[in-house]
Amino acid sequence: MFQRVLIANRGEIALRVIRACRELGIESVAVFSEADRDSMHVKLANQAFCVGTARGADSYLKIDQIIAAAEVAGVDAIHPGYGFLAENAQFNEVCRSSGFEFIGPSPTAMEKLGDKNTARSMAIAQDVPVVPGSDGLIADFDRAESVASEIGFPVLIKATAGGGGKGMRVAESPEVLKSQLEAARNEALAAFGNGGVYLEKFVERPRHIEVQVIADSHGNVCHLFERDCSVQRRHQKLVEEAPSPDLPDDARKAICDAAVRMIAGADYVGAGTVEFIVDKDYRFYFIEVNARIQVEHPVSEMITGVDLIQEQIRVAAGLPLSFEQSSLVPQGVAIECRINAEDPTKNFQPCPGKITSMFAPGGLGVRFDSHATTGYTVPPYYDSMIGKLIVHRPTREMAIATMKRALDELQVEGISTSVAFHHWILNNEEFLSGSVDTKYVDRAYQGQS
Amino acid sequence: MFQRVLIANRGEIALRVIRACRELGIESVAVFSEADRDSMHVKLANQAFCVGTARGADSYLKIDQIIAAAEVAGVDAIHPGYGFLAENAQFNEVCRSSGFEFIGPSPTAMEKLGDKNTARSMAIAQDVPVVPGSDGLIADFDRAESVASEIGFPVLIKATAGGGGKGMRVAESPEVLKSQLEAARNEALAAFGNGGVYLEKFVERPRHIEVQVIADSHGNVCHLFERDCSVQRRHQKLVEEAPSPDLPDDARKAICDAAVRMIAGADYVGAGTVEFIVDKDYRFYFIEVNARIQVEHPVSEMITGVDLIQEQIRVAAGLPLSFEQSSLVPQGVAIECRINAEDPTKNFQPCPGKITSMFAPGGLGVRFDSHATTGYTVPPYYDSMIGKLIVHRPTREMAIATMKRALDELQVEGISTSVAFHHWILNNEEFLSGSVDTKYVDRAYQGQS
Amino acid sequence: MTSDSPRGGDVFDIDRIRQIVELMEQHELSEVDLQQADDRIKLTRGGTALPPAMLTPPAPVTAASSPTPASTPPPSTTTEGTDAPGTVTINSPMVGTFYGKPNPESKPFVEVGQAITEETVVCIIEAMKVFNEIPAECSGKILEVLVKDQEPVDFGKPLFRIQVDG
Amino acid sequence: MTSDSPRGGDVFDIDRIRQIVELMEQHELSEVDLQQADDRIKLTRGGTALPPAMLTPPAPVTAASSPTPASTPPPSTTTEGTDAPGTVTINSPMVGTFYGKPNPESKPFVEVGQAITEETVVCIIEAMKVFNEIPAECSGKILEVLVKDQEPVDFGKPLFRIQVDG
Repeated sequence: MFQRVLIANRGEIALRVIRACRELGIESVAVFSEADRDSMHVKLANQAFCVGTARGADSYLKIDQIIAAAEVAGVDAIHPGYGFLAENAQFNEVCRSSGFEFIGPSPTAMEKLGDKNTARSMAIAQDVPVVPGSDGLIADFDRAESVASEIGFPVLIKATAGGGGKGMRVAESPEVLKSQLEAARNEALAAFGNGGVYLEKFVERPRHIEVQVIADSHGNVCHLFERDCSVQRRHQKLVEEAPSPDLPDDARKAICDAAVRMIAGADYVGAGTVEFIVDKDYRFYFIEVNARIQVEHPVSEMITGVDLIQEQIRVAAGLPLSFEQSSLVPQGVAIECRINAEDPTKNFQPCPGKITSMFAPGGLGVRFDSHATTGYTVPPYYDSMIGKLIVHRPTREMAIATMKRALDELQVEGISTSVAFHHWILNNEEFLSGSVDTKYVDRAYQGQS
Repeated sequence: MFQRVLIANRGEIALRVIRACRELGIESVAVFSEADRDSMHVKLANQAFCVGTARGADSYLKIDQIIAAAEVAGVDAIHPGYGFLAENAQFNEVCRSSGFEFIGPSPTAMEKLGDKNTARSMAIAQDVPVVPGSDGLIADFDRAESVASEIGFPVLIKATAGGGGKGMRVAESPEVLKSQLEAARNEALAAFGNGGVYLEKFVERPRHIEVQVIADSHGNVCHLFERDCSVQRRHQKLVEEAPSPDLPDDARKAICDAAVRMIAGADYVGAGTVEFIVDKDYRFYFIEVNARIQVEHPVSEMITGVDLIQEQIRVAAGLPLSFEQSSLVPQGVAIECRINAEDPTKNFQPCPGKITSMFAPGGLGVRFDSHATTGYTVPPYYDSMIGKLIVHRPTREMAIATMKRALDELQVEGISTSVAFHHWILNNEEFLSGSVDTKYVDRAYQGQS
Repeated sequence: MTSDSPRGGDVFDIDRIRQIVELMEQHELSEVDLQQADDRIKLTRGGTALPPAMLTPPAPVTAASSPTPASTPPPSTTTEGTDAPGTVTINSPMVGTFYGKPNPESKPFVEVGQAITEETVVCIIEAMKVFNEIPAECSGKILEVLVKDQEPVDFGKPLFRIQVDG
Repeated sequence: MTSDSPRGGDVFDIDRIRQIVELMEQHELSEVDLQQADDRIKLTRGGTALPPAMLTPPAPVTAASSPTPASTPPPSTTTEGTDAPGTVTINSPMVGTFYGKPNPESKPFVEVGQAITEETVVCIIEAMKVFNEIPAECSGKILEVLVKDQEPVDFGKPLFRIQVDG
């Protein structure tokens, strides 16, 4: 097993990895920007190195500085967390060539799955259902027209290098196809330096259901069941839960098996998430693979009892998974609310600043993963998430009741948080009935408290 | 169901009851002393009433003031928590005669079980094994001598009204019987105004194992399995866990069944704990019943998923238990460490004062129940517990690893805490092997960190 | 709290402490914390740094029915920092319901401007069906009635502001 | 990281405290916390402290090898509060290992008392097998070498204290 691991990240995920390291008896090494000098991950790590100034591009994205810190600290491996360099195949490569294990899949697997178009072909090869569409990039408008008429309108135009909704356009009818195609191309070019786009059937009222998977280097691939992440605002997840509130057992089995096939066919070692969209008839279509740990991994941990970060580290060290698929029996219902330093009544505008007073909720069934505390200043340079409030109770009804009281209990003074939104959604009929689709929040929420 | 409940307590247990009320949609009414004006239970309750000055005798023990607050607030019921008035049959009686449901057993049941001697007779009647000894009070020395020679030395002399080790003496041999008998009588008289004592066989190296029980008014009596509370210092519990680390399944079934028989035979409604001592051959002997919720109830909640405070409120309102015995399947291992404002290196001397900075641990498997936060001043007037750190993991080994890292993570500045003791015990061979008896800490711990 | 109390002898130098306090007041410092080896001077103004027990509590003027005569602080402790000198408050000695009149029809026990003696009954507080007459316990003039009739009051709640004699 | 520690002596010196308080007031400081070994002076004014992001960071003197010339604050920001005027520190522009000498046998690049120009190479920082020569980027005199040979340094770590010319 590793003796020492460097965590190339900040905030709650850096803390999360430090916790896993401590429980495994591994020393943790933090890196930080000048803006994070007093941050909790710096306090709790065994060692910490400043790698640059505040802006992410000047610190957490500085591959040379992070590798230099790894060398000076003499670590065995590097955990990238999520965001920043987590899906950067070049960083992955540099870590390994510098003699550090990268806690994640190989650069090749990362690259292949990272390209939506390649990933789609892999899915088809593994008999994993995909949204009908252009198998490959759209060369020109003629090709777009023929594909669109073949699969039928409305069609979705997506950037092959895309993510987070950028370079994505819906063409409702043939009339707007050309204009939307060009819009998507330009946006993709600007955002990713790659204007390649493809077409697919636009699924109406889709739900976002993803499957947590983890694979070791001994050929074991296990899933930790699904997460429903349909509560999104502009493609940003706000609430996640496991299991899905509305998925028949046969559909659950089919989607989890499909995810395992996808990963088993990708020569993949580590934790990953296979994302699907699911229509009202529970037909599911592969969307993409996230070749990293995700923000919402705790809900899967809660219902299975498996520590996903510890398992990531184990498999990266060449050990087999500590469990077998058959030993996993999901228990109860887990829900996560992302607590962001944002004002939901002001269009979720970020509001960094000093937390003058904070009380973390406790009690039965409550888990609060956060690096924030009284006196902590939320810097303006990074994403606005200051914590994840997770509950785990025997039933969904109980879980919702526990989440409501934990949100009431959470006191954060000095900045605004997204708590008001969470109260709204937890009292929302659509949410309670489990029928929220990924566009619902954008349709229904206008800053109500 | 109740609309509004008054909580006649303070600190973490007041918070615990408020949490249960919120999840049940019940309004909570707090009472507080002038020393607790800024306390968290006052902030989180729907209403709060100051009932007196700092000393417990002038506030939390003022029955008339608490009842007056209940009348002014118009509550339906009163939850006594633990300590203070929780086992005061007179308060119980006054609550009911004033028209408020008392959340706990009837005054009669409380009184009968509260008297060790009566409780012992009830145990014998229910075929629950008791420590061999004088069935009844010891009138004089001659009676003591005959009983002692009959059951054999060493013998334990206990006050019938006793508790917390007061009025308790061991006589190793006939020579010291007289002196120890008088010492016990005098101590009991001073402490409880009742010099009645009885004799029993002194069990060497006993382990303290207790069974959580709860009964409704529909004749249902269920147990939530056992807790091992053998880690004690001078009869004060410091660490509790469920299930017991060393108890064969047949012994577990026998002890849990005995506890249910005891409560079923006591015309009892509410939560209670039946305490036993267990010898090295897993023979168990009834000690006493605590007719209230206990500090360590969370470990039983963690392994069963049952919210004990919510169930207390349900059964007090006349509703049946929300579960059946057969539906309870214990999951994993839970451990609780009591975090006290005490300095273990200075003989656990209490150290109240201002918490200048505090960080509450989080992450997978961690529950922290505490009313303390940055800026909170621990008053010198009450017990020194500032929080309960509870972990729940699939195995005992994992639970211990998680507890260690959570203790590392818990940061309390400005006052000393018992954390150093917990690190010692969690690394202690006897503890790891599950063979700690109730005297072990007194024998082995001299303030090591 | 023991950690707040200096141990070294010359740390108790009143002159120095007075000078520091003057500095704090004059410059609105909220806290001064000086330590050297075991010596430490920590002074805090306002805020919550003082343990509640050390704050001047809104304490009851002793009343016949006071639940805690033993623990009742001297009347001087009811002087409020913001008040003009010579004014005190009469605080509730118990939890209950405040009645300003003996019965709905009659006029109040006392009214603003009225002179009172220590024996003057200023109100009734009803608790557990018992109507407790609350004597002023100080002599002077009623400046203000601080609660409404039939308002619930808790322990230490200020009821009247009094201009004391002399 | 904080380098403003009292020059030993009696931390209870009222004149010094007054000076500090006046400094705090005229400079709108919210808190001063000075400590050295067991000695400590901590003064707080009003409510909240400034967010770290707004505090002047220990920033690198621009060096050719600086990873962040764009975001490098002006040299003045490396002046340290309690230093005599005209002194600055040369801070590490990168994470790596500090070498005071070109090789183990030879003598140090610079020594205390030595005059330097902006081009003077003051040390080497080795990172990822690359030996980066660090120029002074300011002219003056070496007052102090702040790190030991072959000591690991991170970004912004003060390496030398310099008495600047003029």
